[in-house]
Formats: sequence, structure tokens, C-alpha cells
Amino acid sequence: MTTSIKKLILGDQGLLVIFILAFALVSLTVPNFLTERNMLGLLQSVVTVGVIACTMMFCLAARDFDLSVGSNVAFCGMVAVMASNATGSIFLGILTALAAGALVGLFNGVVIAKFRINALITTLATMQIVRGLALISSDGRAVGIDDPGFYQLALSRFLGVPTPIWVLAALFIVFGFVLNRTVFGKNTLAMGGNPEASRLAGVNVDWMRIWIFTLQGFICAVAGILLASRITSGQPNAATGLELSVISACVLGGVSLAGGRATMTGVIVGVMIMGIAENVMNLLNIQAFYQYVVRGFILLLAVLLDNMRSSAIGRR
Amino acid sequence: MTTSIKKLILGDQGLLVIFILAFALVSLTVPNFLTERNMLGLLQSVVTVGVIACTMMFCLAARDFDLSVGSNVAFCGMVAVMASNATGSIFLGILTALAAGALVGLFNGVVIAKFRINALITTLATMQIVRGLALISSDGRAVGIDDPGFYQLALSRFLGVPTPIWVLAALFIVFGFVLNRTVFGKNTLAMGGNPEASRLAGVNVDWMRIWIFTLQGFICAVAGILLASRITSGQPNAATGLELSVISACVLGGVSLAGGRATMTGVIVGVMIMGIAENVMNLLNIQAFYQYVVRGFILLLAVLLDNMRSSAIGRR
Amino acid sequence: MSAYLEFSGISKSYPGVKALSDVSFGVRKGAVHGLMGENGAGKSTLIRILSGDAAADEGTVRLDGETQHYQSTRDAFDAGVVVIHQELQLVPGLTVAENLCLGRFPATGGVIGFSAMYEDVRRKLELAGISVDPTRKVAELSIGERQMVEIAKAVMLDARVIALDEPTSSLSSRESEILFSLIDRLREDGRVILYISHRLDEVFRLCDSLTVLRDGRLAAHHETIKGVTRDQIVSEMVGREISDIWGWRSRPVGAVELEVDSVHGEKLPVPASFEARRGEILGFFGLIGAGRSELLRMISGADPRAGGHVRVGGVEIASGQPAEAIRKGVVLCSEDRKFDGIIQGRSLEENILISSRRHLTRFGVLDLRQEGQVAETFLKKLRVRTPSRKQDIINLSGGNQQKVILCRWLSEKGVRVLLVDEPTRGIDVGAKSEIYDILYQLAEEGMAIVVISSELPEVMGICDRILVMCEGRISAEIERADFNEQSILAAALPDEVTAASVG
Amino acid sequence: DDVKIGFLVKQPEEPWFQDEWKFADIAASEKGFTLVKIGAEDGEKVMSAIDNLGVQGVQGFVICTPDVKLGPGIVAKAAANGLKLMTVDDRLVGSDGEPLAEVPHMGISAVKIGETAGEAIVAEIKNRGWDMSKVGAIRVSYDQLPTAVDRVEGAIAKLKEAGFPEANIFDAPQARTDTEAALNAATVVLNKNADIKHWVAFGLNDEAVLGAVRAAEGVGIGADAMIGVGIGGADSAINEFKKPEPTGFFGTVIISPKRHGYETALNMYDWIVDDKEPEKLILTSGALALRDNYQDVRKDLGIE
Ligand SMILES: Nc1ncnc2c1ncn2[C@@H]1O[C@H](COP(=O)(O)OP(=O)(O)OP(=O)(O)O)[C@@H](O)[C@H]1O
Ligand SMILES: Nc1ncnc2c1ncn2[C@@H]1O[C@H](COP(=O)(O)OP(=O)(O)OP(=O)(O)O)[C@@H](O)[C@H]1O
Ligand SMILES: O[C@@H]1[C@@H](O)[C@@H](O)CO[C@H]1O
Ligand SMILES: [Mg+2]
Ligand SMILES: [Mg+2]
Repeated sequence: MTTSIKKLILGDQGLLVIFILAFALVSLTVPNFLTERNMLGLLQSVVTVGVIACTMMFCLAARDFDLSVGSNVAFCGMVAVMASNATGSIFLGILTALAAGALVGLFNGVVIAKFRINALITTLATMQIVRGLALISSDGRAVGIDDPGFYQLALSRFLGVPTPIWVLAALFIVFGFVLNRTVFGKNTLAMGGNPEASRLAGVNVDWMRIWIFTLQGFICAVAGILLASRITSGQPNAATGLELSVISACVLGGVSLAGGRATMTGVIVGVMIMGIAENVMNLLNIQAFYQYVVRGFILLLAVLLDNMRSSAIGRR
Repeated sequence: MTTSIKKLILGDQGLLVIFILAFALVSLTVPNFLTERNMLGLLQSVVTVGVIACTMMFCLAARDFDLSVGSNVAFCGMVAVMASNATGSIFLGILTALAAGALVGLFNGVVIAKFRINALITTLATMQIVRGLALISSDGRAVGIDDPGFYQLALSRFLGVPTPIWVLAALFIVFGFVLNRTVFGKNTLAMGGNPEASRLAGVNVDWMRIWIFTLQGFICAVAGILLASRITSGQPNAATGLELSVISACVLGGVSLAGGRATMTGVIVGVMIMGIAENVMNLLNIQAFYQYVVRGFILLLAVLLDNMRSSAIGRR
Repeated sequence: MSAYLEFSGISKSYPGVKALSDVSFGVRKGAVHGLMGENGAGKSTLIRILSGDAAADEGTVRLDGETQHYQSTRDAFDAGVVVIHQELQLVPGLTVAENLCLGRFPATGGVIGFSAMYEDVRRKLELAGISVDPTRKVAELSIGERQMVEIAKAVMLDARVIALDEPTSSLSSRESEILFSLIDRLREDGRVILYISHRLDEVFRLCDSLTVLRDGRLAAHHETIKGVTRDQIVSEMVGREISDIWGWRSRPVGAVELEVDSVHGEKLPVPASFEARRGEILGFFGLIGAGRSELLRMISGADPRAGGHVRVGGVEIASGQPAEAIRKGVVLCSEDRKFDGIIQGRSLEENILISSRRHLTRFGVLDLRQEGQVAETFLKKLRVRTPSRKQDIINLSGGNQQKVILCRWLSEKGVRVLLVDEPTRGIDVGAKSEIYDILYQLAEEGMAIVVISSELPEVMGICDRILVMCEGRISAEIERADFNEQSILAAALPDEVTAASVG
Repeated sequence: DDVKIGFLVKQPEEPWFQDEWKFADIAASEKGFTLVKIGAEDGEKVMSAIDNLGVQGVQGFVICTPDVKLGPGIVAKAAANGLKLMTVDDRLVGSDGEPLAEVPHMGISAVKIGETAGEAIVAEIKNRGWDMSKVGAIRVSYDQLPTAVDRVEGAIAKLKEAGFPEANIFDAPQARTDTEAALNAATVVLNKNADIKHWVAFGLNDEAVLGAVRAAEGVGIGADAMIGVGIGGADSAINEFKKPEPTGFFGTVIISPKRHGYETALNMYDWIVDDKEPEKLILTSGALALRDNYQDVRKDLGIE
């Protein structure tokens, strides 16, 4: 009996099991946590981080790094709103934003892969450049949307669940599939494990990197559009610091910064842990300054538990 | 003639040469740049980043990462001020702050080395915890200094040069020496270059990491004290985002994020490039939003130049 | 004389693997003790336990009758044990001397005395006959030179027990000789030397006594090697007889398949040209640094070429990228498995299928069932010792990793030219003959095979034709009928050396 | 002849400061002096920026400081560089927490702005005839920013004064100062108190209150059940008023960047050129703007 529980916790799905236990605990002890409304609120609050974590997972798995996601989200939100207003068509606005996001990603990818500039520096640079562009294009101001139909992206519901949550779920499934069941996913993981060996085995490492960053940019646009719809305007200051939240959600979910290791379930759990921590602290009315401290310790605890688990596996 | 110039630029000291050329160019074209006042102002403006870059260099060289430096600087500044006020002794205040900084570093080091938690997550956690502590201890407000003698730390001059600049210079010399001429430095580089080999050679990797982080914490306290003296108060919100500036200065200076590669001159040049960019943009009255864009491109350009240089070396 | 170093009842398990069970034996002072066994038999694990890098589940290590309780490699070192590991353990960014002194720099108050350090290292290297400049960075050294630096660790330290785990796997015979005379000296000095190798010649050349491991157990222990025969050791290792390890058989040779025309590049400035035919096994022999690897790397696209043409079946490989070469049927199994071969953190299955899976996919989507089958097939074929195909490759023994990389290229379909650089590096005798057999089969099916080997008997044993390289040029071409050790070596040695050795 | 005036602000990305700069620029072109604009987000940047101004030969500067406690440091730095000093928006204090009365200042107390927002909320609650004991209040807070605390405390003071029960005021701490963070924090408050039907919201600025309004919409609380009053009156707020249907964003307290930007720059100019020292303290007032009168309010403040 106890051994089978042990096996469960320390097994491959251990992180998930720990998460489910923690979730159960929180549900039982925190009032108002396990209500439909709060669950939907919680899920909506993790949409931005969750959406971007999907592609950040690929980026990290390939031993890269993207700090420009926050700026890109803000930028694409701005573009979506401004292009919608300019063309009078929401559809065109969205298309333009997706193209803009992918372009930023492409730029990152080309600079990193072809000019061989360190990913940290490159994306730190684009982070600034893109934020600057967002600010310049709007003169630093929030831009309202002319056509209220734009709000429907975030407000509309299907089976009682808001669209952004469906989008998030769909992306989790798609990218989970891509990671585990496609050549693209496997090549990404191989590149992270040993880039030179992968190149010699015929993986076009440069192309892969460019694709990964472009995809990342495209997904930033998706997040930016949803965010703009949710806050009913394009805001050049939105999503600052997002990069660190996303990266820590990924690392929390077991993605290795040294590349080569990533799972979609892990990332989902990582995203949810961060979201729940925030949600519960607010439900429990923990004072803002103490929230910093608590957040820090939750991060440590979550990784510690996971580490104990994996070293226990090693020891068996 | 041209070949010898090429040799110079592409040689070991190439980054330095590029830097000197850029410096000369800026001096000639930007009015007021090369004045004694501006030089002193420039140097003072890089003190915080420069001081912390000294130890961050070790951290990165050992293949680690410290995101908590910004919070720690703010925290130590607060501690210095509050302890000075409480004890009525500036000396005791400084001592307490140094101890507090080192303690934060020690905590990082122990968690990373002994519990084997990823350095990014650990220091992201302490970044939040320590910022939280700084905010809690001051209720989120800046704390003024009772004894004006404290300002003297930053205001006093020796040979016409403010003390903080002397401190910075001294630290550059000391840590340059430590990196190249001591067992500690060589072990750090070895750990980053090949952790497994270092461990097998009997380097006590855990101890080294703990020491490096403790030292980093200690140096954060030095920076925090100087900063508090300079801004004549302890501010819980000070130095946010400092970690990224420091890390990019280091990477700009040729420190490898993959560990094992670092030089003090490189780091000094990296710090100076960032400081000069800032200084010149303000001298030229470049608009705030455009500053983002320019800063981004300068980063890219600097790394690109350096990359061209090192790939040229590789080709020789 | 009683044993100075004693293993008693050593057992060690990893998940799904019993690496060592109840191993006991002893080694005398002043003896070179051979340790042999198939890939995955547990040799490296035993050495790791000796060096404090791994802890035994059961059993003890005794030195001079004293039971050792190591907590770390440092403790083992302090007890006088030095281990030269199977995988190179060097820090590329440090100089040779710094690498040799790592962990024990000569320092006063933490400040290193560099001039004394370099002086000391230079002297010791000279004494040992190792000609590597101590001030050079390890990153600039060739793989052979690195191996010599690794070996130099043994002479730097005044160790009582020295264990060497396959030290010659990337050395040519010339450098091996330097090592052997070094070991002879250490033996005379009264040290205890534990020597792991898959090369029987070396074992007979060096060892006084011998232990054979099989499946983690002690299969045989010979207090003296006198009277022990090769066949006996082989059967103790693999549990069966192997009559002719090379097993060369003649086969028809067809049309030209690979044309290499004036290929040259940065590291190989002299243009090289040669052809390989369908069904032919072409060998490359040369000393370390002769440029064989560089040539094959340029052919396969691993390194850029500055000029020249490579054609397979008349089709030009233009881009010079590995991806193109592979798709046109030219694959290279490279010599450095750690940096160019294994993909750390990924399973054996993924390591095998990284290239060949493209034949099994539909619109980029994998067929996991077929992938599993392919992996199983080849793992079985090369008898890779592993609990499961899902195992992380890093957990395999060195020789088994090498086999997995071979699986990667054997599983590739449509290969017309197979380039293999030191294919049997670190592979046991049993598996070697199986690999040779696979090469013959592939050749019989019409593949052109190019083999680099630094083991002269191997090239002579399995090749139909040999090209000899010397200082970056192809210096001789010899048909199987004319194979002769003397002439091949003469072509491999630079002129001045030949003159000296003849004189 | 060659007059140069510096204008340092703490958050150059904020529209408010963009506007201050814009109006200061107008003064500069009218009078023909050079305006040097530098963003200085923290204490260290402020010190460097002042040095930088000195180097450029500026004669005086106006500053909105990132922290009022920087007071003594700024005064000393300005003196060391021989610069005339005026503050705008936020008034410097000494280490004892008392305002540095000798530095000329133009601004509006953060508490006052908050009070104006609070008063507006109270009036509208009464107007709608809600029962105060059944209304919930969302305090969108960002407590690490002292001004933010002062503003929300001002609003709360007015609510309490009007008999609003303290137990009905809920804290929604935002992790960052953007709308999304406020939205997420406010959502939790709303879900925790699903039984409360009527809500009011206030916070640091328009973006914060917008977040609360969006959160309410997200759980089906519309314009008729939410009274959000922001602070600032820049585009974020105006966009709300421009929407075809009214939203829960009821009003905003507009503070005029025109006087703060234009007049301070002008006063500094006069001080430098004519040695006419500005008044030590000028307090401007915030004006409440609603959906139907915001254009007039903006005109009155001279910012349309
Ligand atoms: N002793 C040496 N001195 C200087 N350079 C060397 C030396 N050995 C190797 N090199 C460098 O390495 C290159 C080739 O080394 P390498 O050992 O890979 O050759 P190889 O013929 O492929 O031998 P092997 O098959 O053993 O790898 C040479 O072109 C040279 O640049
Ligand atoms: N860290 C590990 N985790 C799991 N299994 C391991 C680990 N290290 C070694 N093994 C297993 O232990 C067994 C013995 O390995 P070892 O490296 O000692 O073999 P070896 O005799 O040195 O072989 P080779 O000749 O190939 O080097 C192998 O089956 C190997 O897969
Ligand atoms: O920080 C605020 C700023 O946002 C603007 O509202 C003006 O006043 C300052 O105190
Ligand atoms: Mg081995
Ligand atoms: Mg070679």
C-alpha cells in the first residue's frame, strides 16, 4: 500500500501527483477556492503566461532563451488595436498583429542562428527595441478600440467557458503533441541535448532555431491579441516582467535550462502552480509585501519537492 | 600597416581596442562628453552595476546565475540606514548591512549547492523574498538617514575623485587578481568549464558555489551602502531590474553564460559601454522612447562586433 | 607477496542494472593488473568506486590492509589513488598545466605560483616523454594530445594506486608506446596499476596479472599472465570462442560510388582525391594528426570545405551540410562520441532514430510503434547492454554508447557510403567481430565503406584497400594482396622519423 | 541668452509625464529655451541625471522624483552642480518626513486626489440609491509605491466618513501596475464575495480601476452595478468614455498636466532669466470628469 503510494509520487508523473495533492489540500482549506467562478477566474488569469509557456518550452528545450516575450505581447496588442482601427476590420487587425509578432520572432531567430549572437543578449536587445516601438507608435498612450466586436474575443463563451481558456487548452494540446509526436519536437529536444551531434545527424539546427523563435513570436501575438481584447485596449506598458514569470513556470515544470528536457504536463503544472499561488494569496487576503515572501518560498518549495522526487528516482 | 591594425582589433585585446575607438569617436563628436565633470558623473553612474559585475562575473563563470542582486542591493541599503539609525553608529550600520548581504548570498549558495535547486529559480525566489523583506521592514517607504555623516561615504573625495569610484577601481583590481592569479579564480573557471572534471579533480564544488554566492551577497551590500549614501536614504524599491543590467554588462564583456570564460577587462569594458550609451543618449537629449530602441541596437552591435572578432580569431 | 589493493565483495546496482555483484580480488605492489570484460561488464564502475566517485552498495576497498571510507574523489586522492577516466576529464579553457594541477594548485595564501607551476609541469612532462606545451590551452589540443594530458595526470601526482580506464582508445601506436614505457617505469617504482583495455596486445605487453569481469561478476582471476592464452581470455570475457576475429571474406567490388576530388579546407590545405567503390571496404591509416578525420569530416559536411567536389553515384553534394550528405546517402559516424555523437539526456531510442526517423514519419508526425521496433532491432543486433530502450544514453557504459551511435547510422536507410571513424573505439572483442560482420554484410549489399582506424591490425584485418595519410596528404595506396605492416607504417611516418628509426 | 532647463520625471513611459513634457516643450518654444528631458526611474538614475544636466550647462531643472525621501540628496546634488531646483507633482521631504519647504513646488497632494475620487464614489452611491452596507469596495493597491498608498487611503477616508462599512473594503493587490495585473487581482475579490451585487472601485490610476471594471464585466457585473473612479484622465480613461455604451468606469479625477508642465517650466525660466523666484508652494486641484462632461473638463483645464 505505502509502497504503491510512494511509487506514484516518485514515479514519472510525480510532479503531477504532488500538484493534485496540493490542489486538493488548497480546495479543502481555502474558502471560495473551489467554486466555478473562481476556477474560471484562475484559468483566465494564467492565459497569458500559459500561452507563452507553450513556445518558451521549445525555446528552453533547445537551450535558448527569450526575454523579449513581454515586450512582444504588448507590441502585438498595440498593433492589433491600431490596425483594427485603421482598417476598420478586426480580422485584418488580428492578421497584422500575428504577422508583426512572427516578424519580431523571426528577427530574433535570424540574429541568433545566423549571426551567432547569444540569445540572452539578442532578446534583451529586442525586448528594449520592441518596447520602444510600442511606446513610439502610440506615443506612450493606451489606444482604445473602435469596434466593440473586438471585446468578444475575450468575452465570448463556449459551454460557459470563456474563449481564451479554450484557446489555452487547445494550445496545450497542440504543443504537447508537437513536442512528443513530431520530428520538430524531437529535433528540438535533441538540439538542446547536444546541438553539434544533432547537426551532424542531419538536423538543420539554424532553421530549427529560426522556426522556434518565429513560432514564439507568433504565439506572443496570440497572447497579445487576447490580452488587448481582455483589457479592451492596447497598452504599451502591458506585460512587463512577463518573461521571468513564463520562464519560471517552465523551469518549475521541469524544463531544463541546460536544454534537452521538457514535458507539456510539467509546464502546465508549473503554470498552474504559479497561478494558484497568486489566486490563493489573494483569497486569503495576504498583505502585498508578504506576498513577495510567500511567492518566493512557494517557488523554492515546489522545486525542492520535485528535486527530492527525482533524486529519489535516481537512488532506486 | 592595415594588417597590423587588423591584428590589433582582432587580437586578444580586441574588445578593448574597439572600445577605445568607440570612446574616441564619442569624445570627438558628442559635446560635453570628454569633460572632467562628465567623466566623473559617468563613472559614478556605473558604480552599482560595476561593483556587482565583479562578483557576477564569478557567478556566471561558474555556470551559475544570480537574479537576486537588485533586491539584495535595495535590502542592504535599507539595513544600512535602519541599523545606523537604530544604533546611532554608522560603523555598526555598515557592518550589519554587510552581514545581511552576505547572509542572503549564503542562503542562495546553500540552497543551490546543497539542495541542488536550479540557480535561476533559487535566486528568482530570493529576489522576491528579499524585496518583500525590504518592503516589510520599511512599510514600503524610503527611510531617511539621521546622521548626515553617512552621506560622506558617497560625497567625500580623494584626489578630486569621489570615494565610490575609488571603491569601484579597487574592486576591479582585486577581483581581476582573484580571477587570474588565485586558486579560487582558477577553480571557478574550471567549474564552469567542466563541472564533472573539476569535481573529479577534487575541487570542492559545493563549497566553491557557496563561497561565490556569499561573496556576491557581500558585494551587493557594498553596492547597497554606497547607493544609500548617494541617494541619502534607504529605498525598498531601489535597483529593480539591476540583475539584467549586470548580467548583460558581463555577457557584453565576453563572459560566457555557458561558464568557464571570463576576463576582468572584458567586464570593465562591458560595464563602461552600457554606462557610456546611457550617458551619451542623455547628453544628446534623445527622447525616452527612442532611447529604448537605441539601447537595444547598441547591445546588438557591441556583441556582433565582438563575435566577428572572435570568429576571426577562430579562423586564424 | 600479499595484495596492496584489495576489493572484497563489491556490489553496485543502478535502476534495472546490476553493474557489479560480489567482486573480490587483489593487486600486488609493483604490478600492472589488467581488467578486462565486455562492454558494460562493470569495469568503469569498479574504477569509479575505487576513486570515490561512486559508492558501493556492498563490499569494501582496502589499501595496504586499511579499509577505505571515501566521501569524495578528494578523499580517494588523499589516500593516494589517482584515476584516469574513460571519458576525458579536462577543462578546455584552462592551460595544460592548470589542468594538471587542478584541485591541488601550488599556492601560498591562495595565490598561485605560476612560474613554479609551469616549471614543475614542464619538467615532469619531459621526464615522462610527453611533448605537450604546458602553457597551451586544452581547447587547442587534438583529441590525442588531450588523452596524453589526461595520462600525464598520473605522473604529476605521487599516487600509490593508479587506475587507467582505456587510456589508449584514442592513441596511435606511437603515443601508446610512450604510455607503455611510462607504465613500465611506474611499475618499477612499486606502484599499483590497474589497467583497463579492450586491446589484447596491450594487455599481454603490459600486464603482470589479470582479472576478467562478465556481467558484473568475477569471471576469472590470473595471478600471473604467464601461460594464459588469448583465446582463453576471449572466452572468459564473452563466454564463447571466437576463432578469427577479423573474419574477412572476399566479395565482388562494383562501380565507383564515392568520388572525392581535390577536397581541401582550413585544417587540411593539401587537396585530397580518392574513390571508393560499391562493395568495397576502404581503410584509412595514419598517425594521430595525419588528417584522416578532417578529410572525412569535410566529405560528410561536418566541417566546411574550402574547395573540391564530392560526388555520390555521380551526384554532387553541393551545400556541404550534413543534412544534404545524409539525404544523398553519405553518413559519418564520427570519432568523438561525447561531443559529436551522444545526445545527453535523451533515450537510446531517440539517439538511434534522430536521423532515420524521417523514413517513418507522415507529415512530420512520428510513428512511435515503428520507431520502437527499429530501436529494439538494432539494440539487439549490436547486443547493447541496457535495461530498456528508454534508458538515458548517459547511463550506458562507454562501449555501449559507441554501439548506440553505430545503431544510429546502421538504422539509416538508403546509405550508399558509410564513413566510420574509429568505429570500434572502446568496443570489446566479441562485439568487434560482430561489427566487422555487419560491415561485411553491408558491403556485400553494395555499400561503399570507408573506415578510419589507428589500430594497424584492424585496418589490415578488415579492409580491401588501404590509403595511408601522413601530415595531411595521402601518401600511399595499398591493395589487400600487398598489405604489409612495414610498408604501411613507413608510409604513415613523416620522412625524418623514418630516417631516424631506420638509422 | 542660452537658457537650458532640465525636466526630470520618474516614469517616462506614463502618459501623464509625456503630457507634462509636451506642455513644457510648448513653453520652451514660446520662450526660446532648450528643454532637456530625462527619465529617472530610481534614486541612482536621478543622481546621474542631475550630474548629466550640470555637464550640459543647464541652469535649473524641474523634477518629479521617484521617491520623495530623496529630498536631501537631490537638494545637495543640485547645489553641487549649481542648479536651480523646483519640484512638480511630488513634494520632497527631509529625513524627518517633513516637506522641504525651501524648494519651490507645484503639485497636488496625493491624499487630496484620492479624496476627490472617494467623494465622487460616495455621491454616485447615494445617487443610485444603493444601501452602503451591501456595497463592496475594491481597493486596487500597489503598496510599494507610497503615492499609491496615499491616494487609496484618501479615497477610503472619504468612504468611511460617509458611513461606508470598513469590512466591505477589499484589498486587490496588483503584482504590477498594469491593467492585466489589476484585473487578475480584482477578479479574485469579486469571486470571493459572489454574494455582493454592487461594487465600487478605486486605485492608483486609471489603469488600475480599469482592471477592476474589466474584472466585474468578466463575472457579469455591468455598468449599472459598478462605480469605478480612476485618477489621471489620460487616454485609458478617455477611451472608456468614448465607448458606445457606458461601462463601470464611471469617472476619473483629471489632474492637469498643462499647469504642471507648462507653468513649472515657465517659472523656472523666469527664475533663471529674471531671477524671479517662484512661489514656494502652488497647489493645483483635480477635477472630476464623467462620461458626459469630460470634454468640458479637459477644456477647462486647458488640455484639449
Ligand atoms: N601533435 C600535433 N601537433 C599539432 N597539431 C596537431 C597535432 N595532432 C593533431 N593536430 C591537429 O589536429 C588535426 C588532426 O588531428 P586528428 O587527431 O583528428 O587527425 P586524424 O588523422 O584524424 O587522427 P585520428 O584518426 O587519430 O583522429 C591536425 O590537422 C592538426 O591541426
Ligand atoms: N549512472 C548509471 N545509471 C544507470 N546505469 C549505469 C550507470 N552507470 C553505469 N551503469 C550501467 O552499469 C553497467 C556497467 O557499466 P560500466 O561503465 O562499468 O561498464 P564497462 O565495463 O566500463 O564497459 P565499457 O567497456 O563499455 O566501458 C552498464 O550496464 C551500465 O549501463
Ligand atoms: O506618480 C504620479 C503620476 O502617476 C501622476 O499621476 C502624477 O502624480 C504623480 O505622483
Ligand atoms: Mg568503461
Ligand atoms: Mg581523427
